[in-house]
Amino acid sequence: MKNPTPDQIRALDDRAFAIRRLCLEFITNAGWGHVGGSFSEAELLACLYGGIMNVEPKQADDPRRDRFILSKAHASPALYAALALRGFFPVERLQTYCRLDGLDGHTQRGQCPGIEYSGGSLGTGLSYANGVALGFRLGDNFASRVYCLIGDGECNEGQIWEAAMSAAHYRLDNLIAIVDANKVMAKGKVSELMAVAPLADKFAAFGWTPIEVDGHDVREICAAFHRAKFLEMDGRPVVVIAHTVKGRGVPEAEFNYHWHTHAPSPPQAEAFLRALNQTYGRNETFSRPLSAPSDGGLEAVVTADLGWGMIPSVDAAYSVGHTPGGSVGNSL
Amino acid sequence: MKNPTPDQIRALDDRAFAIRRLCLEFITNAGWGHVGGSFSEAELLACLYGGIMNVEPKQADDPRRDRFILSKAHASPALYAALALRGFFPVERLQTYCRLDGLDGHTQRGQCPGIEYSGGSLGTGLSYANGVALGFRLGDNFASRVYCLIGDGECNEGQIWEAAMSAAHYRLDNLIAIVDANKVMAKGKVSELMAVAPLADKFAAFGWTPIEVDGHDVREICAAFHRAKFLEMDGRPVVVIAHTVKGRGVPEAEFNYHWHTHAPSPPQAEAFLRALNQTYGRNETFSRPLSAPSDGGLEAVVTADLGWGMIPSVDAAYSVGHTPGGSVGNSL
Amino acid sequence: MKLTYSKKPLREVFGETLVELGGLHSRLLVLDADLNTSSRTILFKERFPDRFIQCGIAEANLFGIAAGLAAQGYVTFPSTFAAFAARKALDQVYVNIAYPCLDVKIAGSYCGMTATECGPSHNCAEDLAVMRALPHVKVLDPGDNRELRSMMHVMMATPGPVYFRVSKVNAPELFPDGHEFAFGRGHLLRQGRDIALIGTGFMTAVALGAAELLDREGISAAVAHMPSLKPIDEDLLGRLARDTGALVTIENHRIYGGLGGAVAEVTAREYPVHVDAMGLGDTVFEAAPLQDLLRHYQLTPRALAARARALVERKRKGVAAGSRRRVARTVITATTAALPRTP
Amino acid sequence: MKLTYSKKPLREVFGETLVELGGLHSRLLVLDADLNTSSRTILFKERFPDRFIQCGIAEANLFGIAAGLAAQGYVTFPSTFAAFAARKALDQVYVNIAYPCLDVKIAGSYCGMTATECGPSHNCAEDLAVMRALPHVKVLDPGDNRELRSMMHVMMATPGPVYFRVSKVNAPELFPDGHEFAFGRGHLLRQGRDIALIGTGFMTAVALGAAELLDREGISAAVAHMPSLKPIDEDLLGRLARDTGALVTIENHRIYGGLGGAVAEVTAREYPVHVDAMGLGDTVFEAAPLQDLLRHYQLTPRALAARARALVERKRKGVAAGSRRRVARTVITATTAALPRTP
Ligand SMILES: Cc1ncc(C[n+]2csc(CCOP(=O)(O)OP(=O)(O)O)c2C)c(N)n1
Ligand SMILES: Cc1ncc(C[n+]2csc(CCOP(=O)(O)OP(=O)(O)O)c2C)c(N)n1
Ligand SMILES: [Mg+2]
Ligand SMILES: [Mg+2]
Repeated sequence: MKNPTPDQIRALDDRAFAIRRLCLEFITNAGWGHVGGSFSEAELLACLYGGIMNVEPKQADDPRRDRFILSKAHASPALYAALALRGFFPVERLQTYCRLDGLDGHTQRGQCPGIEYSGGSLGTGLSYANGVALGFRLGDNFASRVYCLIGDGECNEGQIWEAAMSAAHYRLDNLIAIVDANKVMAKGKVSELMAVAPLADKFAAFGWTPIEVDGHDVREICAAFHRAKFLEMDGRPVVVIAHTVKGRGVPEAEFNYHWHTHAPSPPQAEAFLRALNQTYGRNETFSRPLSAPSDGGLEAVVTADLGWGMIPSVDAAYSVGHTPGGSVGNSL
Repeated sequence: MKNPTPDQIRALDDRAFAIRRLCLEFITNAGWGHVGGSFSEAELLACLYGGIMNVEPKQADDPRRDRFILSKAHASPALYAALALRGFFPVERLQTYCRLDGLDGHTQRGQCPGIEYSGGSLGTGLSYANGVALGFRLGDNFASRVYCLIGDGECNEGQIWEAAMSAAHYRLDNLIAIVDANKVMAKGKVSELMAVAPLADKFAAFGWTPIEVDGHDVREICAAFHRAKFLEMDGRPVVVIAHTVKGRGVPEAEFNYHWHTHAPSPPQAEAFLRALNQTYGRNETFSRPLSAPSDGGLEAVVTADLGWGMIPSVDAAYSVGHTPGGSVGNSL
Repeated sequence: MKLTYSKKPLREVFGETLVELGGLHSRLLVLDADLNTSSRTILFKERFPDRFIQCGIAEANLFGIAAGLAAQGYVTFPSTFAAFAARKALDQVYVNIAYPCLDVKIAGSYCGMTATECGPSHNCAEDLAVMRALPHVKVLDPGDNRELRSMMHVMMATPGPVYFRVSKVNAPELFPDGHEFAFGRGHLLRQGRDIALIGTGFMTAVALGAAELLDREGISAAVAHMPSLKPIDEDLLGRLARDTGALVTIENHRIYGGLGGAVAEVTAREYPVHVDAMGLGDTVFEAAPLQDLLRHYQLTPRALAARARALVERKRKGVAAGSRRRVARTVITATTAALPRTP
Repeated sequence: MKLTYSKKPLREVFGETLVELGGLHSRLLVLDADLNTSSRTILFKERFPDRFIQCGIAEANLFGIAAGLAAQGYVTFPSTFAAFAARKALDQVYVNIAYPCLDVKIAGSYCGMTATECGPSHNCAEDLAVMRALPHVKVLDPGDNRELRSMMHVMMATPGPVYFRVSKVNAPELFPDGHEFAFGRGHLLRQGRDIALIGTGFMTAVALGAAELLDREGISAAVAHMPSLKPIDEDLLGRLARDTGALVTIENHRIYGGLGGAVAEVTAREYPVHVDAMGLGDTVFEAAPLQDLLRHYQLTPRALAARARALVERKRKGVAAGSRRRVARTVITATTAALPRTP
């Protein structure tokens, strides 16, 4: 997909929109999740799972598939949505997000098809991707590539630079890093809290070829990955620095760290969807009713066992709204 | 000391020679220690403790003193020697190196005057130096500087880059990093095991001003530190990248990773001193007889208690040569 | 004994007490690693912006900087999630703080299972064991808001490193106004003859609930609260062991080396009695709301009462001293544990 | 029973066995962090250069890479000093290896006090407690060369993460040729009635020495060796507890959560008896040769015999079950612990 056709472009944009809509839906129903970082990576994932990566749900275990490592694993919602949309598992399963026996709040390897990496501790993914890339080479697998998506705040972690150093040292040109450079970390702007700029210079000094793109323009994204493949015989690993907007698509959430980790209430989610429809000129709706769960926390558990007071049952609890003790559930 | 006089230069070179000679002596007598990294940093320490740093043995606790953080703390011998030569404690005390109640194999804060930092785990010192520099600023101490010496292999550690990032972010121009770029790490060449080049570019991309010098030329070293002071109002921290030779002064040990961590036997130490004398055109001798200790290890301890066999007593053990079980003591 | 649960989560008290202490001690600094609204150090940041240091998402650097500052005579409170203090930056906590015994007070928030929906990567069910094994570090898990506040005042008055747990849980009010925390002191919250239930942190509430259930069936259970894991109240443990002859511990932690381990170490050395340890087995806490985790991993009053009842029966039948029969343990096998070796 | 001490340090056997296993298993990889001549992975590197991966001085990266490779179906042996596995890269060991239960075998060399002259920064007297607290990880400390070799064969045949200790110590020959290691199995090396001495790793030699000393004064001490800390041999511990009524553990580790802790957890749950734990107290091992450390920290046959004797006397006087008198503990206060708060 060096130059995607207008149809392909539309399909990719549709996919990105669907990712955002699904995220909104199941984050709201879970009462927990990372909206900002999921929205900023939506086009990247749409492209990766919409044509760039060699993955096939029917052969989810094919050793020659490409691998995707979400190092910024808190933004798992967009990945789950992308996988479901690509047919790795039923869209229904998204509703199990953050429930017992459901999809993990971060990602858990092997928990469902397509999840390659147990993540959540920032800074760890690129090292793991180094191992995957070395494994391909040792196993004479020259077909597969490993893509690793990291956050810009995550680039504070020294381990990213250890991994950058070793990838260059081992000339891992089958490894492609992507930085979701959305300018915001958990509690504020990257430039204010702990600046990482100039990222391209840093990666270049660490022996990589940086390519900077507009991370919301699927055309630019596809061109960048095409160029990455073209460059890879060079021996220098390629990093795609995708300039993005945290919370992209919902003006209230854009570059707003409050929406780094926060689940919208059902009315907020409706408003967010309206905003998304407006931004992208659509008119879509949620596919199911929204309801925020509550977590009665310690009090509910103790009180229920003792038969004191009115305690909602476990199952019912998902649809009752906040119990008095329940400031626990919906914000990191 | 922008331009040290010929006398000053001679004094600094003398000091560097004395550091090497003393290291050789007490490393041999301890049967343990890092020759290579102590020799490569000798001129750097000679300059720092011979005029660059504002430290005064009589006021070793003066809050407005400069601080020195040896992040590559395995090269403590040269630091101990430099401190003893500067009068922080009697030269005699060097003989306690690696003995119970003696000087630590790495460095231990407060163990003796002048040691500011408990080190040994590579990668940790520059963060600590960040804290010290921030502390100066918070305490309205604009007089003090903190110097932090790191290894080139140590630059593999991601934490170095975390600390580089935060020093630039906080514009810690009262912090001066020095890299002892001696091209060798513990088990081989840095360029082969895990390359860190180009170091100047890396630091520059992390927001620092790099200055590259010949780390064995005291004139260049002094000029670099002078320039560092001159530049410091810039807001960018300065890193002095000192190109050095691991094991410098003893041809057999130069760039030879075998001498990264290995104590010479007494005859080897004599040969090394002859080589040093030749390199630097001197004719010095050790100030005491040399004797390699032995460590009888587990066997000695168990057997002694049981009254079996001939086991040297603890004190005598230091001068008996290797017991059969004793492959423990003299190499990391 | 019906408990009142505070509307204010422990972490809020943590943030407020930092502000309070900040007003009293000008050399107190707070350091953050991009989690200040979660940990509530934001309150300190807003009040004392000049004494708040943001270190970004770099926990190794966080603790190194905190140590360097402490070496300059500051008392530093670096704060991050328990997982990143006890795992990600453990070497820095050890080398830079514990070993030189610097004045650094480490708050591990989101401790144990209280990272809830974050799942296994964030839940940290090993911090107590890890920190207990370090030298010079005092290890604390407060049971209610007043205790946390008092604890922070006490640590501020005591030089040396401390690790203490914080969470977003609304804890029950265990103690009245004026309650004073002391290192190495536990608290007998309820008298009992047949067995003693020992909790730490907010899990003590579960022990109190279980004692109530046991009481209804005629079993007299003492309840002790152990906010100080290291040092631990050896006298109180000895007394409980002697008076009841059987202990059950409950903790928000894996059952290796935490509260259960600390209690067993002491009783085995001083006064051997049965100690049944409840907590997480050899697995991870999955992602879910707290109430579901407590129930799924059987850390409820009912489950604790059942374990206590079994132990009391064993004791009554006189088999306690010699039985080879095992008390069932909560060892839940992880789903991931059986993953095959395929690429 | 006079022991023969091997001329070959444990680490040499580690390196040789890696070569041996490398010949048998083409998917075995060895990873290093600039310590290959110390750890002796150099032997593997020389024999199988293509399956040896140098990661530089970057332990977090080391374990991350090992995990990524394991996910591709390799069995990886990342190796570094115990300090850097159990402290520096603990989060990576947890998140990337323990939690997803990958096939990674972690050798922690220079364990406990065996970093000797390196001093407190390198000595790692907490690795057993730390690793025991992680989920899914088996924790091992071999007692002699044959056991280490067998252990490595067994772990190669068993999927999942393992942490095992290696050192440069010349261990005594505890076992004959053909000795087979098994997870969760301990070994009774010497029968005894009055007390049982329990060791792990090379410290079992100290226990054997102490038993000999006790024998000379008419005290019959059993000696058990526990190479597998997790899982641990609960049956053997139960038998020893029942048969002798008093245990002393000795380990190259701090006394919180290691062998002593593991034994106390089991006996307290199953068969409460006195367990006196010997090891390092709440401090660090200073820099010195091994023989001096063993003597200074009182980890010698004589010191162990003294502690055992005291416990046997206590038992004989019948005070074991009720005494509030304390057995003296080896808690050596660190010199650094009292450093003032001055800048
Ligand atoms: C090691 C670690 N420290 C802290 C956190 C908590 N945390 C989760 S997301 C986040 C901010 C991430 O920012 P960024 O990498 O920019 O991601 P994005 O903006 O794409 O969400 C933080 C601090 C974590 N998950 N891991
Ligand atoms: C975290 C950590 N990993 C490994 C070691 C073991 N080690 C001690 S010195 C050394 C090599 C250091 O090389 P370099 O930084 O280049 O120092 P120099 O050449 O000046 O001796 C290594 C790997 C250590 N001390 N700390
Ligand atoms: Mg971001
Ligand atoms: Mg070097």
